[in-house]
Amino acid sequence: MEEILTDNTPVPSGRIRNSNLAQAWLVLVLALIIGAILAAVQVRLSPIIAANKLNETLEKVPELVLGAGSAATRPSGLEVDPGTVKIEKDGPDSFYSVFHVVSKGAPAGWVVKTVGQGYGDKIELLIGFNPDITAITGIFVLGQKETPGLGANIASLKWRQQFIGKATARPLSVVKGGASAPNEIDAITGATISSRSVVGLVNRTTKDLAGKLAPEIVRFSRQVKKND
Amino acid sequence: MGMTIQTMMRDVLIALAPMVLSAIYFFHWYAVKQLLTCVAAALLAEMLFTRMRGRKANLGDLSAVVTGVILGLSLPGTAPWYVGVIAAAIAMGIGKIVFGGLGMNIFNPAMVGRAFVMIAFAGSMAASGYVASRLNIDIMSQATPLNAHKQLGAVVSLQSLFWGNTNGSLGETSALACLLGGLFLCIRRVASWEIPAGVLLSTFVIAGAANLMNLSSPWTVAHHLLGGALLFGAFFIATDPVTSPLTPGGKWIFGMGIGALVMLLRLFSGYPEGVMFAVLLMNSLTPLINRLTIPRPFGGV
Amino acid sequence: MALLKQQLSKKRPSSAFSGSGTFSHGVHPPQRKTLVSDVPIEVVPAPEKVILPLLQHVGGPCTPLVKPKQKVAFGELIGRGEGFISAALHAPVSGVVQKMAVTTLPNGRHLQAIVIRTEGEQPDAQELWDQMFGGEWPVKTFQGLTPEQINAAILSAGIVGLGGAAFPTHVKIAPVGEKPIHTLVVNGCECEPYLSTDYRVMVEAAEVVVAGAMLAARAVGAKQTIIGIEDNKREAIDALRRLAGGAGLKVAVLKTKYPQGSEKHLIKAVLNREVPLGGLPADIGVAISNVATMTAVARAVMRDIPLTHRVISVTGGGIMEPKNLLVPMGMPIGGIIDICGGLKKNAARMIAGGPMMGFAFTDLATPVTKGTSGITVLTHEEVRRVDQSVCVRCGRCVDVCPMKLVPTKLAMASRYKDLDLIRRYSIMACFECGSCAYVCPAGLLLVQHIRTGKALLAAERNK
Amino acid sequence: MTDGPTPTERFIQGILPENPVYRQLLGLCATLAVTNGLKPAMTMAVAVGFVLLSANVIISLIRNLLKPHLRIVVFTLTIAAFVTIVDRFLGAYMYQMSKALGPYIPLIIVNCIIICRCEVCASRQSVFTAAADAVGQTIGFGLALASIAVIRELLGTGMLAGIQVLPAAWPSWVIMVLPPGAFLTFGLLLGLINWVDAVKSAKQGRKG
Amino acid sequence: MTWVTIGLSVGILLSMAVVLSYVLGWANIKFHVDVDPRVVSIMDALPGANCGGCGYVGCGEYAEAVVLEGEAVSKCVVGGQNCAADVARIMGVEVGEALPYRPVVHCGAHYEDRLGRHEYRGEQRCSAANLVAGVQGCTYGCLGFGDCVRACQFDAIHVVDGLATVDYESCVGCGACAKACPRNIISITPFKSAQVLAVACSNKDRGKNVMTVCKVGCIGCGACARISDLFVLEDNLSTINYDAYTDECTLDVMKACEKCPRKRLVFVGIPTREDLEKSRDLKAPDVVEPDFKTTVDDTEWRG
Amino acid sequence: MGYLVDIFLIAVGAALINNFVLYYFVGICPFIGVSRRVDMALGMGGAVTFVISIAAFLSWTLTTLVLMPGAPVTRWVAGFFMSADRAATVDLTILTYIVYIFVIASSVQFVEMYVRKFYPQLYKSFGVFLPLITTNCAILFACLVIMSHVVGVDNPAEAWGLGKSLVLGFFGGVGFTIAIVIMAGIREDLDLCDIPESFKGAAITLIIGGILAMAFMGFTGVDSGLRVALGGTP
Repeated sequence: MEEILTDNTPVPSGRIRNSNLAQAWLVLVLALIIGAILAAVQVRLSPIIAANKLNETLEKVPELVLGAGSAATRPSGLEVDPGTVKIEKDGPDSFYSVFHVVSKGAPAGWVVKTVGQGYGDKIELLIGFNPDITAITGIFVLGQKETPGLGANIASLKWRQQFIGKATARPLSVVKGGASAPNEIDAITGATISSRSVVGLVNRTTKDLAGKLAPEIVRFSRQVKKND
Repeated sequence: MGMTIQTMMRDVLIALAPMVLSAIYFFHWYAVKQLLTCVAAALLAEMLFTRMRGRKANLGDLSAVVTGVILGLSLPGTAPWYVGVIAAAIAMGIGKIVFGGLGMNIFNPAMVGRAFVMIAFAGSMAASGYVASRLNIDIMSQATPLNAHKQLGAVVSLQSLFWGNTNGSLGETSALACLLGGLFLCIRRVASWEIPAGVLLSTFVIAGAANLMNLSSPWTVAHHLLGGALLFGAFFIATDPVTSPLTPGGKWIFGMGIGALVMLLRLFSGYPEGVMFAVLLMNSLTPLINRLTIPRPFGGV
Repeated sequence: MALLKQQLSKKRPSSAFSGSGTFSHGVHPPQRKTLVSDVPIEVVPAPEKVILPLLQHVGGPCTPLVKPKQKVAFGELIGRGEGFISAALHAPVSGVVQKMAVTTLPNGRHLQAIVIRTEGEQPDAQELWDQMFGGEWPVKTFQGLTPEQINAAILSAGIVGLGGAAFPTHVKIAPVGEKPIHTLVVNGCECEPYLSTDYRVMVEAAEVVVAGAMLAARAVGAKQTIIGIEDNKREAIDALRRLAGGAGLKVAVLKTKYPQGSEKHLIKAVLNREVPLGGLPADIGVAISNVATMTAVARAVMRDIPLTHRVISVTGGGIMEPKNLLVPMGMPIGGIIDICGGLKKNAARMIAGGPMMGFAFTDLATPVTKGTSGITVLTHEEVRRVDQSVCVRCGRCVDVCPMKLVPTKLAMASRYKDLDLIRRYSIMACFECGSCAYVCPAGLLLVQHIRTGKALLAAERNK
Repeated sequence: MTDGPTPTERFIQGILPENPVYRQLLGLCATLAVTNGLKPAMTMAVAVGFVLLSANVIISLIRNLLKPHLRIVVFTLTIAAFVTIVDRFLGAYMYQMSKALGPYIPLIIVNCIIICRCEVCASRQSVFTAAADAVGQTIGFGLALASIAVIRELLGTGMLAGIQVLPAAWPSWVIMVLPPGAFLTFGLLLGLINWVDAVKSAKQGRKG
Repeated sequence: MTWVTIGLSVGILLSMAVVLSYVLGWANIKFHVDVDPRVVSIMDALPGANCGGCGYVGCGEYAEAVVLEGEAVSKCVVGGQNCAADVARIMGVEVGEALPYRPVVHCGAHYEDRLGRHEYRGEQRCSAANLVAGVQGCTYGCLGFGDCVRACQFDAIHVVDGLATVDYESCVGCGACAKACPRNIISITPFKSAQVLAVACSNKDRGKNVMTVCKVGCIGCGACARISDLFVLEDNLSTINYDAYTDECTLDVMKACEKCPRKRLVFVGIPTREDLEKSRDLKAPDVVEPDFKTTVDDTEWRG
Repeated sequence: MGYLVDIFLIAVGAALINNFVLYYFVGICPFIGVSRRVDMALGMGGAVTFVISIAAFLSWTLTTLVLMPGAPVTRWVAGFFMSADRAATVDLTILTYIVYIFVIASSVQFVEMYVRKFYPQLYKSFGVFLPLITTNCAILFACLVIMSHVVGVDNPAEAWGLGKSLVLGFFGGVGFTIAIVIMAGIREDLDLCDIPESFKGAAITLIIGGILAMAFMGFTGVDSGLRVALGGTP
């Protein structure tokens, strides 16, 4: 790379410009061809990638709102409206990607995408709520880089199921071994921090959104998916 | 003087005796089993790996035994057998022999082994590894004092920390035993007193500051000094001559660095305890410390 | 403990001198001096032949002035010092010069030597003793001598430091140095275990020592003269104290510690001054010389006797009858050992000098030179050898190194020929006192490694 | 310039004698980063292989047009273009894998293996040789990745390519799928291979 | 949309190429620093991947090292043999045809030939033993602790029965052994033929002294010098004037070799076929590791 | 306050917790190749830090102004050909890799030539490392990290500004320097060690890297801990 577009042998200075461009003709031609090819690739593939990205979330929506069984049966008449909501706070405002789920014409609930710091890296969560945000209908871990074998267990179905049906009125708390109270979540063995990160994230999201999530204030980008 | 490598190692073993005894007193056969596993595995590994290098193993210098005992004492008694075996094999293989054997290693072999299993088998090494051993152990049956503090905000009484009737790795629970053995080492000059002094001093200062800033209440300075593996680490692990700096000045820096890192990790990191990581990190800095603390020769500028 | 002792010693009242009486670091090897310390000096008769290497001192060799078959008389000049740092050579016996030979000194130098076969009349033992140490040594009568005269006498007598280093004395005791000298320190420490050469000289010829010291002080223009003696040499201290008051010199009693006899550390202990690295005592206004050298100076100036004999201790567990002997230079060591009853069966090693800094040798034909302060023959038990294992970086060598170096690093760097590292850890400051090797729990031959490193550096420099 | 090795030689050399990872120590970032499982490792090998093959072929085709001082620019341009294509392709058709490999796909651009092969082989030899070379190197790279990935995944999770292989009671060595495991496994394997080599050549020496 | 994207992509790449080529072209002239033209051509020959595999910081530094410090031309891992050949060609033009230089050990004494040897238990290295008296009588000859063996990267020198012996088939003439020898008895000698005549001794002492320390050392009798002009007696030691030496040995040279009472004039180098034939039935000598332990002076002492 | 905490945590994260070399495995080649002497390692580290900072600046600027969807320059140019709405969606992110690698390489070369001409002393100690690292993964990696925090971020408030990008770049370089200097210190000591022949060189370096990586794992979670201590939410 260090010789990029230059010539180390001294060239008479009068001809340098011409010489430089002339020498680089192959590069220019390649740039032309490659630019065109890449742009074509972009045009062709970017919608697919965008759809992949969205689908990753959308695929989970029925499961999160309607319960685990519904994923297999694919209920018909499910509408999902993606949008964003801005929550004004003391500090910087928070943005959430939310998905309004309408089943057979009636609001079935919300799915919220939220990101927070975990033990290792960021944790990306989808949280399902009932239509009036009084209860959690499920959570799903979209992305995490927690310790494999320990913190990574936050993605396990068994652990996530604890969240289903928890009321949002009181913040959830993490206990070690044997959750008893309705707002308690069992920590994963050896990964209390990861467990607490997830619960904290859920609590924060709930607190931010409770009572504020109504179709009126959400900026819906477009209606994307109709499951039928 | 009559001091040879062998007598040095023998002194270390004598100094480790109080910890071994307290471990056996508090953890019964868990301790015996773990220690035996580690020592046997360490000896075996040393023999195997030196043989692989086509050399004759010299187990008589007792260094492998010392590594085995320190390793055993730094593991929870209830950790499964393979933890001790793997830790010992890693300690000897990657921690020592690959660098050329005794005296050449950059990192403390026991800590290399322990770090490996600590990360590899976090499940059996973390809080839940410390299963209740049907004993008169204070408060938590399933947590070391530091774990209890970090995760649940619980506090273990200072008396328990001092005498050692708490849960924890075999050798670290009793501050008294650590002090006894450690002072013996320092008096015999097998360990340099500068290192533990540095560790304790900087821990004291930082823990004090943290206390004042209310970062680590209800744990006080005394808890930080007596709790966890701090004393064990300061007297037995950090003072490993091979992996610590040569000069008194360097030893001070080394000790203070360990203390500072321990407190950084204890206060902020995801791990409840930081002695092992702190020692490894400072080990890695030892060559640089040595380089920076070349003493001024007599009459030099 | 060592630290505690050090602390205590610092509190020692030191009215006589400004130093603390000791230095930091160092070791305490067992002294074992009692083997010979109470044996009076015995005069050795002239041997059959003497071998006189042309270089018995630091600096350039001398030029032989005699030819084979030439007859020489006792005390005749036979080699002339060439250049500034060199020393003259005199015949220690009367006899006939033989063919030049090559001899190897214990320190490994390979040298041309003048060989003299003894012939004709030789002074007898009593005569020699009277000449060298007996009679009156009235210093006062020589007050009229100028420094130049004293120095000229030293130069022509071929005197070199008799402590071991063998540095030509006329250079050290120069009347007009570039730097003014305020203090003369006389080294009576003899910190090497076993050896009692200087001790016996101080006990039996304190007058000569004092006379020599006063002359040397006069030569360098020193305002004060201090004799430093370790506190385990009570008799010598007493003997010198008796004379010191009258002569106006101070006796500094120092802690017994190795290597107290090293120039730099003696100055530190006596004057609390540090000689700069790579510098000389003269740089801080101090001249320093050994007690035995002082007797040679006194002889040279007051009786015009050249340096032909010296006192050595023949000692160690491997010698039948340990003795202190006044021997002619160039006498083969084999003969000396015979005088002492020969070697015991369990003798393991012969060392020219003391066990800490001496050089082991194997050839009984090796001659005594001006720098030989003793012959130590150790038995197997005394040479308790630790098998070499590996450095565990315990730092004991760092704790004892009187030069405050890092011997293990130096040794390792030398071993692996890392010249950068060798330089970074200032190898040249090491004077090979052996304290590090003495304490090394791994039994490493640290000094030998360091010596190799120095050779490497020298080779690099010559390139 | 002397005649280079034949296509067959190129092909065989890439696999073991000149293995890019173990012998030439090239492309280590990818080697260490993606070997926590067999699947990502193989995906990476295929991705590298595609880029290598394409770049080698293109460079070999235009090798006579190359100006010496501009050749690296041309190499980089070509490589970067193909890497971008691979990256998008994975994003479109293997979304999860693309997410798992993250930045290590674009980092193929600075993977020394490719630029090295372009330099050593493609810019000097015919298209066919260059292609054979690319395939050989890819297989070598793939084998190296697989050797590390198998050890790490097996010890680390008890699985191979996501399928449970060891008994469920196997205590997973979590460290093996974490960064230290990558360093240690590769370091030990490298030492082992050097050792085997040394033993082998010593034996040959004794015979010869 | 599509066409705009394509157009913009192409536009950006093109403008980037043009701008950069102008800027860097300008900078190259403006900031030009004169360097050895060979460095430039080696830079061109090197891959320019700057991988650091050669141990230098980049291709540039390696190129400079080749030109200025005489670094080996084959260090580039990436470029491989082609590249090495190119670099060698660039350097070769300047260097010209060179004679092969090979080490010659100027000592011919095996253990049994040396007198005055004593037990030596110090550091088992020549550099250390050399500083100690009494390891062996001869203070010039090979010590046999193998510093040269350790220095050799090509496994081309071995201590055979106490004497360093070069394996000329493996030797590449790098001179590392000569540098390592603390007694400087290994010289790097021009080999004008596969075998070359050498004086296998370096003792400069008088003959009588030599005889007391060695059974085979050159005694400086001068017989060779009297017979042939090729030999010169310097400091009691026969030396060969290699400038006058040719591979065609004249009769008087052979005669001198015959005449040498200590047989110190020997041919070294790759053995000729006849030599091999002759020695085929001989049993190879056992390689003896230097095992004489001892010493004299390990200043280390314990009471 | 919150912004400063973010900056601080990005710095700590890049330098220690998620060390470029020991956690992300980027820059392994120089880590193994140029870590034999401490002074060399320092020069290398300094050069990487410098280049990575330049790269962070360039990549952030180019991405935000030209390459990302809705970037002002692109929107302005595209506005000549299409409606403003559609111009805002023109996405040139596909060019990012090529543009990064070229712009970084040539700007570094420019700096190298400049330094070589006008500061020969500086060039000796640090400039010589510049060409070596233009193709270093660490540089491109930093650009990619920055890109991932600029393009396609759901929450516009979380998109990184120039400040955060520069901090990431600079402290990523610092982390690299820390790792390589530690390694060089150790390797200088290893010269005096009796390492098995087959482990000499790269193998032992990798093993030490592994132990270092274990030691650095101790820092995991320090960022969350610090965030809590500094009064943020976990």
